[in-house]
This record gives sequence, structure tokens and C-alpha cells, in this order.
Amino acid sequence: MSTAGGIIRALNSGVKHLAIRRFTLRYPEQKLKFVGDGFQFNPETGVGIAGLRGRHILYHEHCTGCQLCSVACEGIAEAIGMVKVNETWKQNKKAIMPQIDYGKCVFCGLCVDACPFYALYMTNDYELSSFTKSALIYTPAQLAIKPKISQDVEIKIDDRGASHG
Amino acid sequence: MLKEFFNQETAPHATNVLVGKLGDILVRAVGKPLDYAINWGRIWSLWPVHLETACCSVEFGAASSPRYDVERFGIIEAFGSLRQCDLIVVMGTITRKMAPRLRMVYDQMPDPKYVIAMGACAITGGLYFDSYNVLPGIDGVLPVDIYVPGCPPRPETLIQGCMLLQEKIKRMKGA
Amino acid sequence: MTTQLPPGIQLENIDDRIMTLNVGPQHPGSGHMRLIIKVDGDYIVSCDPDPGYVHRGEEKMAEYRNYIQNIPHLERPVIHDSSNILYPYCLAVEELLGIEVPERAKYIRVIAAELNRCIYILYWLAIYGIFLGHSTMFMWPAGDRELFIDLLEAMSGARVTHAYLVPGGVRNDLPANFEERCLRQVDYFEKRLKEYQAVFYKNPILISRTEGTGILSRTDAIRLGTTGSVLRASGVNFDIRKKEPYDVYENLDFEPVVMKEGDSYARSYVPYLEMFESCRIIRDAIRKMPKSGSVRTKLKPNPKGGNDEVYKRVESGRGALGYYIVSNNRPEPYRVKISVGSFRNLICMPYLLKGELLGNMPAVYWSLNYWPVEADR
Amino acid sequence: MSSENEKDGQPSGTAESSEDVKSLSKDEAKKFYEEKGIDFSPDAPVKPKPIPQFEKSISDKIASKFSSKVTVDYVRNGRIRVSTKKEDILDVAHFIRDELGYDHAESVSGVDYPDSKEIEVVYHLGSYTDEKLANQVLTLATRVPREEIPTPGKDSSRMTSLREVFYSVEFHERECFEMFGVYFEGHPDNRRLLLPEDWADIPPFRKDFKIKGR
Repeated sequence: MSTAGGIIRALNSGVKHLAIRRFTLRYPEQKLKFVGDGFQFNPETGVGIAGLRGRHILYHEHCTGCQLCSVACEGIAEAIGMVKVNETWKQNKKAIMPQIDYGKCVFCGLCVDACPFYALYMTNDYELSSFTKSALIYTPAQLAIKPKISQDVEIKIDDRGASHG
Repeated sequence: MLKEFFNQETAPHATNVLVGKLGDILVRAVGKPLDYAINWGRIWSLWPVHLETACCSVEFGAASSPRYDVERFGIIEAFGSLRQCDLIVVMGTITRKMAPRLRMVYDQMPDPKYVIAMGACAITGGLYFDSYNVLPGIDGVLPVDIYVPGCPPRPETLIQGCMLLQEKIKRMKGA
Repeated sequence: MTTQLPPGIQLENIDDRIMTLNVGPQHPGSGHMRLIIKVDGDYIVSCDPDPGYVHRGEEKMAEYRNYIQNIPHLERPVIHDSSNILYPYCLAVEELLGIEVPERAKYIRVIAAELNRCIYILYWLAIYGIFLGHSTMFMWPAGDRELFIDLLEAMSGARVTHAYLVPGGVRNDLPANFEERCLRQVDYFEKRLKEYQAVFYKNPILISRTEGTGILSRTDAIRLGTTGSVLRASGVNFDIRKKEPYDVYENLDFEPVVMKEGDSYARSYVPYLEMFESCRIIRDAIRKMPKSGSVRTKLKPNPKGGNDEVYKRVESGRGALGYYIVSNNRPEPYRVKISVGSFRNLICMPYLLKGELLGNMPAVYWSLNYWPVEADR
Repeated sequence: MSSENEKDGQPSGTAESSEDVKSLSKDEAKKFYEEKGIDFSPDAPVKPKPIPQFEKSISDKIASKFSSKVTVDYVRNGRIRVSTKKEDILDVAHFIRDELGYDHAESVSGVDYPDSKEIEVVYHLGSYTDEKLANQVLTLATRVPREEIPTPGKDSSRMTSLREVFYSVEFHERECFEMFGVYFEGHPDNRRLLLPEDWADIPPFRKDFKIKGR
């Protein structure tokens, strides 16, 4: 008899959840909001600024072609290669800039930690799936584009449970 | 066109052309809607294999959790029987010990079957580019349809990859 | 004939009565590992675990990378417990390089480690539920896990592979209003956690499947050198956070959970109770944490360890996790050995499954808190 | 003498090399620094730490029992390291278990030293039963000969298994066997554990096994 009671109690606690808000995030329509504009690094204090570690953004006007990001990536994923760009910048005589292969990148953010010139940051963009492998290689020109994102949904907790907006 | 048809020498070729054209028209009239119907069925009932190859299975599990709920897209929770599956999500690193098993699982699945390479390790080897026991990506083992980058990818990225796969299936030949 | 075969290869005797079953690597009741099980009818005669499907040679690769480049690598064995697997590495490297950690960073590390422990246990519980055919118990922990993932994502910027702990502190400071949000979500989570009782732990179906199966006695638990929740479920009060406190655990208020039964039920109940203790630690740590200050000691580029060796261990989600690092005056370690809880609990598997019903195999196997990727390294 | 050389060499070396080094590749630069004898390691003198009493008493017990057979390498807070010859390891392990109260092995790791032609097998032992030893880890190390061309299981790199003493070393020793080629005599199950079934190379954790591109 106690077995039946236990099963009924278990079922009952599940049935109670019919009255609870739906927790599901309806992904393509709703997108989660993150802290800040992505992971950044302050070389002066040596401490990062909290944010999501998504796709990189490269500021061409700050990049000096010093290769520190690719050196930092050397033993980790070897995702960063330096390529020639057809641009003339005063600070970048060699005209080389990082090109990132997202088929290899592990989004650890140590390349951002390595950049002393505020040139390489990470953004909130994470939608990178593709049909081909070569489309995962982002050139410096592609990296310079700021991603258009509308992320506004946050987790909400009230008496009727947790939900997304 | 008609001239060629009555010419003795070119007649067989012209007949072939005619039959081919008629076939094309037939395919367009009947085959396309049929393809569309078949593909529509395939899109909304993808059954992934329950084969965890490495740590990306954590995020695959999260994708079928209540928050992301891939069942909204017709991708049912990972499934035990291979004979009823048509999607294999390679969740991460393929080691030399696992590669033959992965191929064995793939060969047992009925056609048509689709492959999603999930995570940096499955795409290129990722962190383990110089490891002695890890394959540099699964391209040599399976034909890959969709690449989902990340280490591990967020469930959103995986869902986006699944949506791309659905787009791809839509444009595939039905039968 | 058999004497001439090299070690590693042997011939198998065929018996009519005994049947050999391969459980895994493609099997709904196993992870990325294989159990070669011999059954006589419904009873398991012997079990031979065959791990190595995810052996990636982390320890070898660590010898070619410097102390910073090793960080993303060494967290990969347990990505859903990545703070805890990096914790002993950071402690060991700090001792090798002689780095002092700021006080605030110590507290942030503890918070990250405890949040991560909850994430690990909830994932483990979700899989335990689905192994036993209880799909509600997959959905609830997998959903509640997202609360903590959100918190760690706000701290570190990634869902699971945080790479947040570094030798010398943490990568970045807490975001604004983190403490408030953390306390709110922890409160809500504790409320949710209590609901698991009726649906899972007091459920007669679960009790009949797990109670009395796979009993590991106290002496055997010690003899086999088990660790973590497996050990504590067998009545040994051993928690490294209490016995050998690292960072600020000695200032924090918690009690290790110990049960005496030693069966699958106890092994699944101990991690559940540990989550309450984790919540207690998080609350306590947020209260005692210095409100501001530095969080990271700056390292020299390419730091070198001396001619020394160090063994550091912490309590992770699966038990004691130790790093043995030998250094020889170079930026790269000479040898890194990770002593992981999963590998230490692997020895229980042939021991506990012998004589058990085949149907109880998933209940016993996953109650050992075993994560194959970590065991293989 | 050497320290004087270093002090003389360092400033002049760095001043000269600052221009040269940039054009050198990584390996060349490394060689360059090694030839100049420049060391970047911190040269601050290491302060001797006080030797903790409780750990000292344990190490004294071992040292007095096996006077010449064992050497106590270091005694630190919670950590003791004892090394012994491979012939004596069984006796020492019995003493450690029965008299001192260590009851399980946390890990068995091998360290390859190709220069001295030895492989070191390191046992980390802990205790669950003794409350006082809970924060102690005793490191028991021994060295076995190392073969240039290994044939795992058949060459001279072998030692007595400690499975009889510490039952928990079973899987650890199997791992050590396949990763270093150290054969454990008396172990019932010296089989392959983690590596693929068709592995035909030398044991991978030996230093002469090079991974791709390194």
C-alpha cells in the first residue's frame, strides 16, 4: 500500500508542474542576454572584463601585426594564422593581421589576454554553423564586422517558477 | 528539332533527347511535389543515434533539456536503436580506438543518413592536433553535412546547425 | 599456446552456458566506454571494463606546453566540472612558481568551484534518471542546471569550458550585481531541489531498483581506494575540503555528507545532499568575500618552475582529484599526472557487478559517479 | 664561479642580442640563450621552510627501520617522499601499510629519465582509516632500468607489483605498464587498458616517443 502511495505522491508532484511557467527558451525568436558586449581584456590592469566568449572582433586601426595572439594560440589550438592584408596602417608596417579558423578555435580567450593593443576582443556572436569547413575560416575583413545581434531575453524567477520573458 | 527526328542518322539521338525531356517534365510535375513531401517528412523527424564519442555529449544533453528542447524541431532525444536512426551527431573527439566503431555505427544506419560534426575536435581535431591518439577531424571517416564549431558548441549553435541541416534536406532529392 | 602470447593479447575460452555481452560504446546504458560482461542467464558472472575510447593523451601533450597554455587543455577531461579540475593544477603551479593569490580571488574560486560542482552533480543526476528510465528526472536536473550555468557564464564567459581559474587567481572580476543574482538563483534552486524528493528519491520504483544493489562495504571501499561520493556512501567520512582545506575552505561552514548503507541508493543520495552543502558554502562565501580588491597576480611571461615536484589535491564532483607535477627548470612541466576520481572508482566496477542482475547494471554503473572522458584523460 | 660568469654575461648578452633575437626563429633563439648561459629563472634565494614535526616523526620511523635501504627525499607540510630500490619496495610497502597506517594508493605515475636510463615509478599513498594521516600523502618512489629499445613485458624494466599490499593499485599499474612499459611481476592482469588494440608503437609516455610536429 505504501508503494502505491509513493507512486501517487510522485505523480502528484509532477502534475503540480502543469501550473508552472514554461522554462523553454524559444531559440530562434528569443535569444539570451549576456553580460556586456563580450569578453574583453584590459592590459593595464592585467584583468579581463566579464562577457561572453563568442566570435572575435578585430579592430584594424589598433592591430600592429605583432603576432602575440598567434603565439598565444600556438600550443592551444593553432587556430590563428597571420595573413597579409591590402591595407596600409601606420602602426602595421608588415600589413599582417590574424585570421581565425573557427573549426579549430576553442574560445578560451587567451588570445584576447595576449593582445596588448586593445585590438582583439570577443563578441556575443555564437551562431557560426556552416555547410563547409572553409566557411569557418574568418579573414581579417570578416573579423572586423561587428555582429548584428538582438539578445534581450533574461531568466526570470518568480513564485510560479523560472521562465524566459 | 523535327528535321533531326526524321533523319535516319540522328533519329536515335533525338529520341533520347525527347525521352529525356519528357522525363524532366514528368519529374517536375510529379517528382518535385513528391520530393517535397518526402523531405518535409524527413525534416521534422530526425532521429539522432545515441553514440557519445566525447565530452560534447554534455552540450548535446543540454540541447534536449527543457531550456533548449530540440524536440521543437523534430529532433528526438538520442535513441538507442541504430536501425531507426537517420542522423548521427559526432559529439567531439574521435580517437583511434573509437573511429572503427563510429564507422560501424554509421554503416548500420539505413539510408538516407546525415552527419553533423559537433565541436572543434570533430571538425579538425581542435585542441588535439598533435595528440598521438586522436584523428584530425572526422572527414576521413564519415561524409559530413554540417559543421558546428565551438568547444563545445552552445546548444543554440547546435540548433542553428540542425536548422541548416533541415534547409539542406529540403533541397535534396527525395527518393 | 597461451604462454607464448605477448602480454596484452589472450585467447578466450568459449563456454556454452556463459554468454558474452558487449555493453557500449554504442549503448543507451553506457557512456563512452565498453563493459565486457559475461552473463549466466540473468546474472553477471564477470565484468571487464574496457575504457580508452576517449584517451587523448592529455598528460603527454601537457609536457609540450607551458604553464599557461596548459589551462584550456587540462580542463577538457571534465568539461562540466572544469573549475574543479583546474583547481589543483592552479594550486600546484602556484606552489611551484611561488605565487601568492589575492584574498578576493580565493573566494571567487571557491564560488566557481561550488557552482561547478552543482552543475556536475545535476548533469550526473539527469543521466542517472534517464538510465533508470525516469525521464522526468532527466528534465528537471537538466533544466535546473541552466540556472548555475547562467551564473558561471556571467562570471567567466563560457557555458561549460570556463578556463576561469588561472595560476595566480581568476581571469576576470565578478560582473556587477553578481552576488545578488547568485543568491536569488541559489534560493530558488534549493526550493526546486526539495521537490526532487517526492518524484525521485522517495519514489518506490527507484528504491526497489537501487536499494540493496551493488553493496560496497566500508572495508572494501577503503581497500579498493575509492573516493568521493562512493567512499562517503560507504560510511567513510573523508572530504578533502575538510581534511586538507585549500584556499579558504577552512573559514567556510559546511558538513560532509556521509551515509552508511553503501548501496546504489546511498551512492545516488549522497551527491544530492552535497548540493545543499554547496549552496550553503556559496552563501557563506559571498557573505565573507572582500567586496573589492585585486583578483589576479600578474605572472611573468613564460614562467619557469624550479627543479621540484608537487602533489596537490582537491575534492571535485567525483572525489579526490590530484595533480602530480614534476618540473625541471623549464617553462614546460616535465611530467604531469592527473589522478582522477573516475579512474580510481573504475576498480569497483568488476567488483560490484559480479553476481548482480543484468537489469541492475545501469543503476550500479552510473551510481559510481564515473565519467569516462575523465578516466581516460 | 658560475654565478660570477652569469652576472658578467647577462647585461652584455641582452644588450647585444636585443636586435639579433627578433630575426631568429624560436629554436634558434632558444639555442642562442643557452649558449650565452643566460637563465631567466628567478634567482631570489629560497628561504628554507621549517620542517613540520608530525611529518618528521613519520619519516624518522621509516628511516630508522630501513636505515640504508631508503632515502627520505623531502619532508614538507603534508607531503613526505621516500625513495627505495626496487628490490626492497615490497618490504617498505608492507611496513608503510601495517605500521604507519596508510591504506590506499591515490595514483601510480611513471616518470621517464632517459639521461640516467631509468624510469621512476611513483606511488602516492594516503590513508582513510587514520584520522591523523588524513591530510598526509606519502610518496613512495622507486627506479627501474630503462631499455633503449623497449619490448614491454620482456625486457629488464620490471618490478614487483604492490597489488598484494595495496589492492587499489590494480588499474593504475596496468596504465603504467602500457604507458611506460614497466612490467609488474605478480600483477594478475598486465593487459592493455587505454590504448587502442592495434597500438604497435613504443609506450607513448616515454620521452623518446615524440608527438606530431614536436
